[in-house]
Amino acid sequence: MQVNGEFKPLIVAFCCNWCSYAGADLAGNNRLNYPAEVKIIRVPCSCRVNPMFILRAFQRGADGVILCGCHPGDCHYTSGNYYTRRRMALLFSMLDYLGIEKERTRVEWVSAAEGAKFAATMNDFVEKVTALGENKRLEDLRCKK
Amino acid sequence: MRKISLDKLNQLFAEIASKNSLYIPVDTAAGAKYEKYDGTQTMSDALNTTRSAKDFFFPQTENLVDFKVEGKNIEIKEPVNEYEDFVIFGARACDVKSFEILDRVFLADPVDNFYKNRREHGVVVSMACTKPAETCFCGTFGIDAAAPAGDIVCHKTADAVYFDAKTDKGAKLLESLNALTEDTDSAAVDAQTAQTREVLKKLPLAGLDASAFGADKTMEFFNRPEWQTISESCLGCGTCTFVCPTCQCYDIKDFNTGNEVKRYRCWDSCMYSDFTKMAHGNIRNSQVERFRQRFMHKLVYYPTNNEGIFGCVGCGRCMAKCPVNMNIVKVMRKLGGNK
Amino acid sequence: MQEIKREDLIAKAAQLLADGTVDRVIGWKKGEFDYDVTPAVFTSKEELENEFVWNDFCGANFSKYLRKEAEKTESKAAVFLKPCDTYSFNQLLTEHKFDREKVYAVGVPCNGMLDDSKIKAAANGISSVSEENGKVAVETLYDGKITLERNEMLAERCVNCKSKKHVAYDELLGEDGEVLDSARFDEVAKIEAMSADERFAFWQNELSRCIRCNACRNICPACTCEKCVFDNPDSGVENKAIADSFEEKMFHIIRAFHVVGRCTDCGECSRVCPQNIPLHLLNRKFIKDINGFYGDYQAGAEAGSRAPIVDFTKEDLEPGEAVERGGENA
Amino acid sequence: MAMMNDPLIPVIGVVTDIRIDTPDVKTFRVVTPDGKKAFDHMPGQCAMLSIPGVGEAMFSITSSPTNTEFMEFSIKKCGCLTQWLHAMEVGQQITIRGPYGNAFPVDTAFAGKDMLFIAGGIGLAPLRSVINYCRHYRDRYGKIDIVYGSRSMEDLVDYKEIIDEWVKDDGIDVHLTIDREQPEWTGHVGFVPNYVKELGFDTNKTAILCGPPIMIKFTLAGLQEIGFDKTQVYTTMELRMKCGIGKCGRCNIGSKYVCKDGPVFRCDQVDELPDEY
Amino acid sequence: MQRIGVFVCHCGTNIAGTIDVKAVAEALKNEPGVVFSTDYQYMCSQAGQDIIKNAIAEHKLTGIVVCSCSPRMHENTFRKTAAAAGLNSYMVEIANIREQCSWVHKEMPVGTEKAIILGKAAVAKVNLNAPLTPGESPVTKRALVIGGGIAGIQTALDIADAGFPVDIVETKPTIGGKMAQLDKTFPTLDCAACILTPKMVEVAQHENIRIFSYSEVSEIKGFVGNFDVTIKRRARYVKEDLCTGCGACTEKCPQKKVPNEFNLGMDNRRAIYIPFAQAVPKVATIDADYCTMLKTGKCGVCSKVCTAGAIDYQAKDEFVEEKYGAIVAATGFNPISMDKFDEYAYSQSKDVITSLEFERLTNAAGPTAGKLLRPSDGEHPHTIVFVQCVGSRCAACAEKGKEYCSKICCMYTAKHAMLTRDKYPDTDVYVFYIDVRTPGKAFDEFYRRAVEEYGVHYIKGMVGKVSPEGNKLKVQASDLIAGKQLHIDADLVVLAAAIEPDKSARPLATMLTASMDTNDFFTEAHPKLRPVESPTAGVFLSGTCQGPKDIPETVSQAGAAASKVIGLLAKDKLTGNPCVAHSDENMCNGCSTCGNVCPYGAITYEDKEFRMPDRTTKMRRIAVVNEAVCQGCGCCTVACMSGAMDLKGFMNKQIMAEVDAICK
Repeated sequence: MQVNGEFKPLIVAFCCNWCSYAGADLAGNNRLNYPAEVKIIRVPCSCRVNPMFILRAFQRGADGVILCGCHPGDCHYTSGNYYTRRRMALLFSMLDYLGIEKERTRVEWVSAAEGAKFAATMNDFVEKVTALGENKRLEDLRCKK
Repeated sequence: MRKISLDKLNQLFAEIASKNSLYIPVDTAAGAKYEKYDGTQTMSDALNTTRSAKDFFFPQTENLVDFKVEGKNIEIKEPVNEYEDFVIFGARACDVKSFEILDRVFLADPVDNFYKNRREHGVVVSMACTKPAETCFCGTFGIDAAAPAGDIVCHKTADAVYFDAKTDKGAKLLESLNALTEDTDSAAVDAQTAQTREVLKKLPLAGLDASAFGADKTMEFFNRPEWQTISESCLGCGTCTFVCPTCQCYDIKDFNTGNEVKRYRCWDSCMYSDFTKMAHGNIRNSQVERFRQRFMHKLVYYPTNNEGIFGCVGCGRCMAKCPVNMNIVKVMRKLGGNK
Repeated sequence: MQEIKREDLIAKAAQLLADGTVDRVIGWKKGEFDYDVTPAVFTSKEELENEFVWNDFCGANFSKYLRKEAEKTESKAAVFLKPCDTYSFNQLLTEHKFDREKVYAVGVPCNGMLDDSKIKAAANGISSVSEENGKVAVETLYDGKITLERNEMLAERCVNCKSKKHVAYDELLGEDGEVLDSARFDEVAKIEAMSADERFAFWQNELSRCIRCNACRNICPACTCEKCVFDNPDSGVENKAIADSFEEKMFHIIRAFHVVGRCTDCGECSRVCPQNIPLHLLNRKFIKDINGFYGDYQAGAEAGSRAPIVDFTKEDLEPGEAVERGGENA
Repeated sequence: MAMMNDPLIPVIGVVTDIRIDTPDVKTFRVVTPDGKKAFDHMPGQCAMLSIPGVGEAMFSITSSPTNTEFMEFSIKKCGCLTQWLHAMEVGQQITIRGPYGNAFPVDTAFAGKDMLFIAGGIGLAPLRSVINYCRHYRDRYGKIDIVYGSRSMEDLVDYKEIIDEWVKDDGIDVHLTIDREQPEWTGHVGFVPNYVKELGFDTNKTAILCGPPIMIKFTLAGLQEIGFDKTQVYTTMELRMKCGIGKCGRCNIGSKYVCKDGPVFRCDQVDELPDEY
Repeated sequence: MQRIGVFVCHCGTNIAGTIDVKAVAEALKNEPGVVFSTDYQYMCSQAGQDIIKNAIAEHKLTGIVVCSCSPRMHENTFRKTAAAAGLNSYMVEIANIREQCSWVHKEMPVGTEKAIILGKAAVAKVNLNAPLTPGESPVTKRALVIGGGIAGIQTALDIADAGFPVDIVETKPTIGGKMAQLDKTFPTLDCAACILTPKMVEVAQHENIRIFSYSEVSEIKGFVGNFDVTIKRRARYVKEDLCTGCGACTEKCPQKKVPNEFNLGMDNRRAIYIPFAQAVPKVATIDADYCTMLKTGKCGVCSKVCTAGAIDYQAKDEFVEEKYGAIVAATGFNPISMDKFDEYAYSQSKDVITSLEFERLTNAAGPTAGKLLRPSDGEHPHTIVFVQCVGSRCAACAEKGKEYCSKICCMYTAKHAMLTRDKYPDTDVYVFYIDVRTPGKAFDEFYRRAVEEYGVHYIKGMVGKVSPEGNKLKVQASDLIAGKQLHIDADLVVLAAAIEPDKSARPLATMLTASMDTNDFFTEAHPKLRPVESPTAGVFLSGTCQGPKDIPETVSQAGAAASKVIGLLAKDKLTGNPCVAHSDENMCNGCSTCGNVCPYGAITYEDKEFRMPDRTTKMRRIAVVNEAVCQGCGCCTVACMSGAMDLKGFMNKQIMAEVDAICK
């Protein structure tokens, strides 16, 4: 999205309820800033994130999609994030294979105690996506404003 | 009749393209396809394009209308379509015939204006066939591949292309190209036509006979037990319908972009399991019923409603593209007594 | 040239019908042209003798027919399986897609199948195709007889045949072969080696041809859903036509993702695509990645095996690393 | 620049009144935003209603053409769109296009005839238009009999209009029935096909039949039993209509297109169609 | 179509300070389904909740969106509010506009815009919400306490006193934990054993408590109210029910050279042993690693001297399976290893010891019978240097030590220094510290006494190096206040080693599916409001497994955990989480992929007969979810390619609606 001639990326962050969403809350508790372009969607576990959601976000105008889950081994559901890790490794590799910028997707493990990491991750991700510019390769022209 | 030497053909394309959008068949890795002429392409010699030419008038998807919904209110935003004049160059006899078949559907009352507008803005320049393929059987439906219909009919020989305008629209276009073409007699064309007709007679499917089918034979064919066995191999994909020049089933769907609702029309296939699924159930639940519908439509229902004209033009695309090689020829052989 | 002769297959089928082992046989039926072969069900010796065909064009995978037949009655159906077909067979068993008791599987050795589109590209107006001294002889309407190299006319999946070994059967005709060390990932590696822009351009060009006819899906042995998400208005991702180039990507990415770890690389998707989109290169990318990331895995090699996508280790690589590695894994 | 003005492009309708008929049937009154009737129609014709983003569906127009102020649609909740329609409130805009299909031959074949209307459940919706048309032009028709049945008293559509108006009209006999006994019900109990046979009408009537397929099947058989000929019986098949203009490829039964040749068929015509309905 | 009410909370200025709440309420008014929208100071207050309740009644709302703080904070509050007004609790969605908006963004326009979008996403979701009813499951009225230290003991006693049976699983042969090893306790200086052992005895005698000592938990299945736990009882080769604890065997055992872990290896014990005199259960244990009989088959002395016939060389590990309604983790702590702190010469000199070793050296039951003697030569040390924060607060050297403060070291070092000076006034005591932290009742007074009354030399600064030279330890340190380097010849150096969670905690956390922080301390459900509960339902935290704490804190947390357990066990039935997976049988193709990924084994398959549209029937294999076992992670929903499997409350469509709303 262009705001006053400046590109502001739209970032969808899927956060697992137990670690990363809490980590994001902690970033808030600690008043750690990160860009407002990041919008969080709460999911019970990172393994709830269907590749279709990620593509859907790009279709609807997202410029970057990030999944945050508990650190491997810490999954509230024991093993959900392990599956996430495999699924996303394969999916992201495929997107890269299709020539879609790999910087637009990311998986990051953020615990409930890592408010600072959450904020830092988001700052970094937004910065990287901003540098890439608008998502052109997975856009749906019908959804353009 | 006008002619142009083959080496000047691209000049002619450039001339047409300077005023109208010009589409010519171009060779690609996936077979020939129509491309908008941009001065770089050369015309394909392939017999036919992989996809049919129906897209020009009945595209796979088209936006019908947009709605803006706000609270309880709806705003209708009709698309303001600027239809540009365009020229299709090199359509074969079968595809040109398919336009007539589609016309009888879309231009029948109530007229489909999307189709009508495109039809009015398009000039069809057809190309006579010289080397029909083994899968061709247009003759079965009374189509002469050597002498197609069209606004302008072309014949391509070893060194020249001959033009014969058949309609006012065609004449107007041909006249605008007078500077590039020269007047000629029809001798070369006649010779080619005669030669092609000889080839057509020898095609493997030349003897395929459709006379067993036709108008008012619904009850004769509908309950034939053979439908069960021949439909057995059908996978229920839509390949045949999508490459078919005369299939015109469509669906109307809404797409909510988040800001507005786009209502679009897209191709649908009577081979799909949920094609006839509506709120109150599905009337064609099994593949055999759907399979029967497609072929009955082409061979019986359409002729019934259209003075005996068949809904198939024998282009052979379905023969080439069916994943399991099931096609209308096999149906006609099985049910129509063709051996 | 196939080692086993048509007569041998007919004899086997007739015997199975005669001794009551089965009451129908799934096989190939001849059509209008030599290359025109359709899967069909045969129930008598006469039918077999009149219409059964076994030649270089019997590429079709019988998975869909096998499932349909196995559901029909309590009696058994026989099916002929080429080595590659047996992988699909096992994979279907893994997913409980048919009752093994209802199928009698006859393994047939295969020397590779020809791609009729390659022959059509080389010969105009084909009146017959036959085998002559290991070459493909084509009689044409316009250019007389043309002789083509068999190797050059082989279907892509047969050029890169992964196995001549049958991994499942009740009975095997002829000699069994070996799992081959094929170069099937070379093409994937070639694409991986391109720049991101080139890759995008490549796939944009390929996928933009898609007409969403569903041939790839409907032939795919792994596509076994009761209702595909793309057909289901309630799924939220229903996608009937390519109304935007996004949708073709969505469809093919998700379709490939849904068969991750289940795709046996049978190549049917590419074979049936009316637009010649190399869809197998999507599936093979996933297979190559699985092999590189998690160790070699061949879907269907063993019935009941657990695919890497539904498994994990605590030391798996991170998605970020996976992307960085890209094509580097062997 | 051309506005398309295509038959597939709807106009806006405003829902000005919603009546709850039964637990799963509501009747919606629809006018254009400037308060007029969206278009004229004849009894038996249908209109395509839609909520953008949800979908389109075909409904028979319940109100009589003689009502020049508005149209009414009695709609049973059964799918996604109807669920949305049922959730509407007054003032909601929808889209509407039509009219589609042929109509009952009210001015030709029906003229001067004794009429027998037989409906089951929501099947009354298409007939209400004809019934009220006949009531409006009462002198053009002979005696009118209406047999209407439903699962229960609560499931009788338009019960109020039936009781307050139809029953009181001269020359109209209304025969109501419900499937199962109910304490507060004093009328007939039993299924429509049996009731029709019990009532045993004169065979000089023209019958119009509308309801669930199973009811139509048995009632038609019943009518034939008491001496009716299929040429005297009409029915409507609007459930088969999809695009409304006979082009999308779904509505055909053999070579007949319900959108164009129907939805109203005489039962002997139906016999000529292949068994695909 | 829903009728949605939107309630935007100001949270005082927490939200309203950065977000134009009125604008948010106004903007959301026009969203599909929204029929009412308002804002209020504190939505979670009684008055705020009343606004919601009234609006539900007045506007016949079918769903509500509260734009407020994190759902982790008040989702439950508002669910209860909705329920009180007759609305299904799961028709409530929270837009987190505080933690994830107003607190992280500074500018009003930016925050407001984002808050509106978050609100729209919540509205989009509620539009697709369906009322959910939690399933019910019975509660097994028995608790399991893992760890038998003071935390576990206190929790077990409190639960048992309330009338519920409790099992304690302790890996050591005796309960008592670290506290049993301590000498005196700060700041009151009462003797640890004197206050602990009566509790241990009480545990042993309590009719509601069973002790599984020398045991560990090997498997945990199930869920809150219905855990199935397998306990491995390691073979101790002594029959617990026969052993009288007379100790004859431990005196006669010929294998005398076994390092005594109770005294941290500073002396030896026998191969058959009772850890200490007051051990509970007071039962001998044979250390299989050292027992000659078990290793070579030759000896059998203990068996001969045991008049009770309790020795059983044939004993094997046993597995006990038991059902529990609640599980309390009380796995405790250990001092970290000093391996990485070689600058203090811990590995080079026996006279460099940890504080816990110092505890044993001063304890009457310790290796020196309570006399403070140097481990190297048994001489009385005259100069003792205490080094604080060894491995604690190690932000710069995270790989060596811990970032956190171990909390107890300041106080026990003060205690050690004070007691040394009290008993041995001729000893010079130096304490090197970074800060002295004494925030507890009577803590600072205690520390001041050490400095002022007992003349302990407190020096702000760190010890750089300790080098053994002859029988002295050369201590190089800096005095930050005086700004000079110090060189002290010490006889004994005591390191206040950081504490870390016991190594058994991590595998336990995995079995419990309880989350941990990066330091392996268990994470609490909420750091402030639910400090004794794990986020995993039915799992509670007691003592230092949750974070460093001293004895009084541990005991109070232990009691708190017990009261939570009692609250749980007092219920006859539990209402489950209704946000569970559900398979649409019409879509399911029975491929078994979902079952492969389910961490709880909640998915089974069955053959079911379906009516086909053409009136035939067909048997099809379909997945069935056990809703009581499903925990709602949603892993199966992604594994399912046909989209048959969906997660209630987080349906595919709902999440996509949120995506759409955000990307709009």
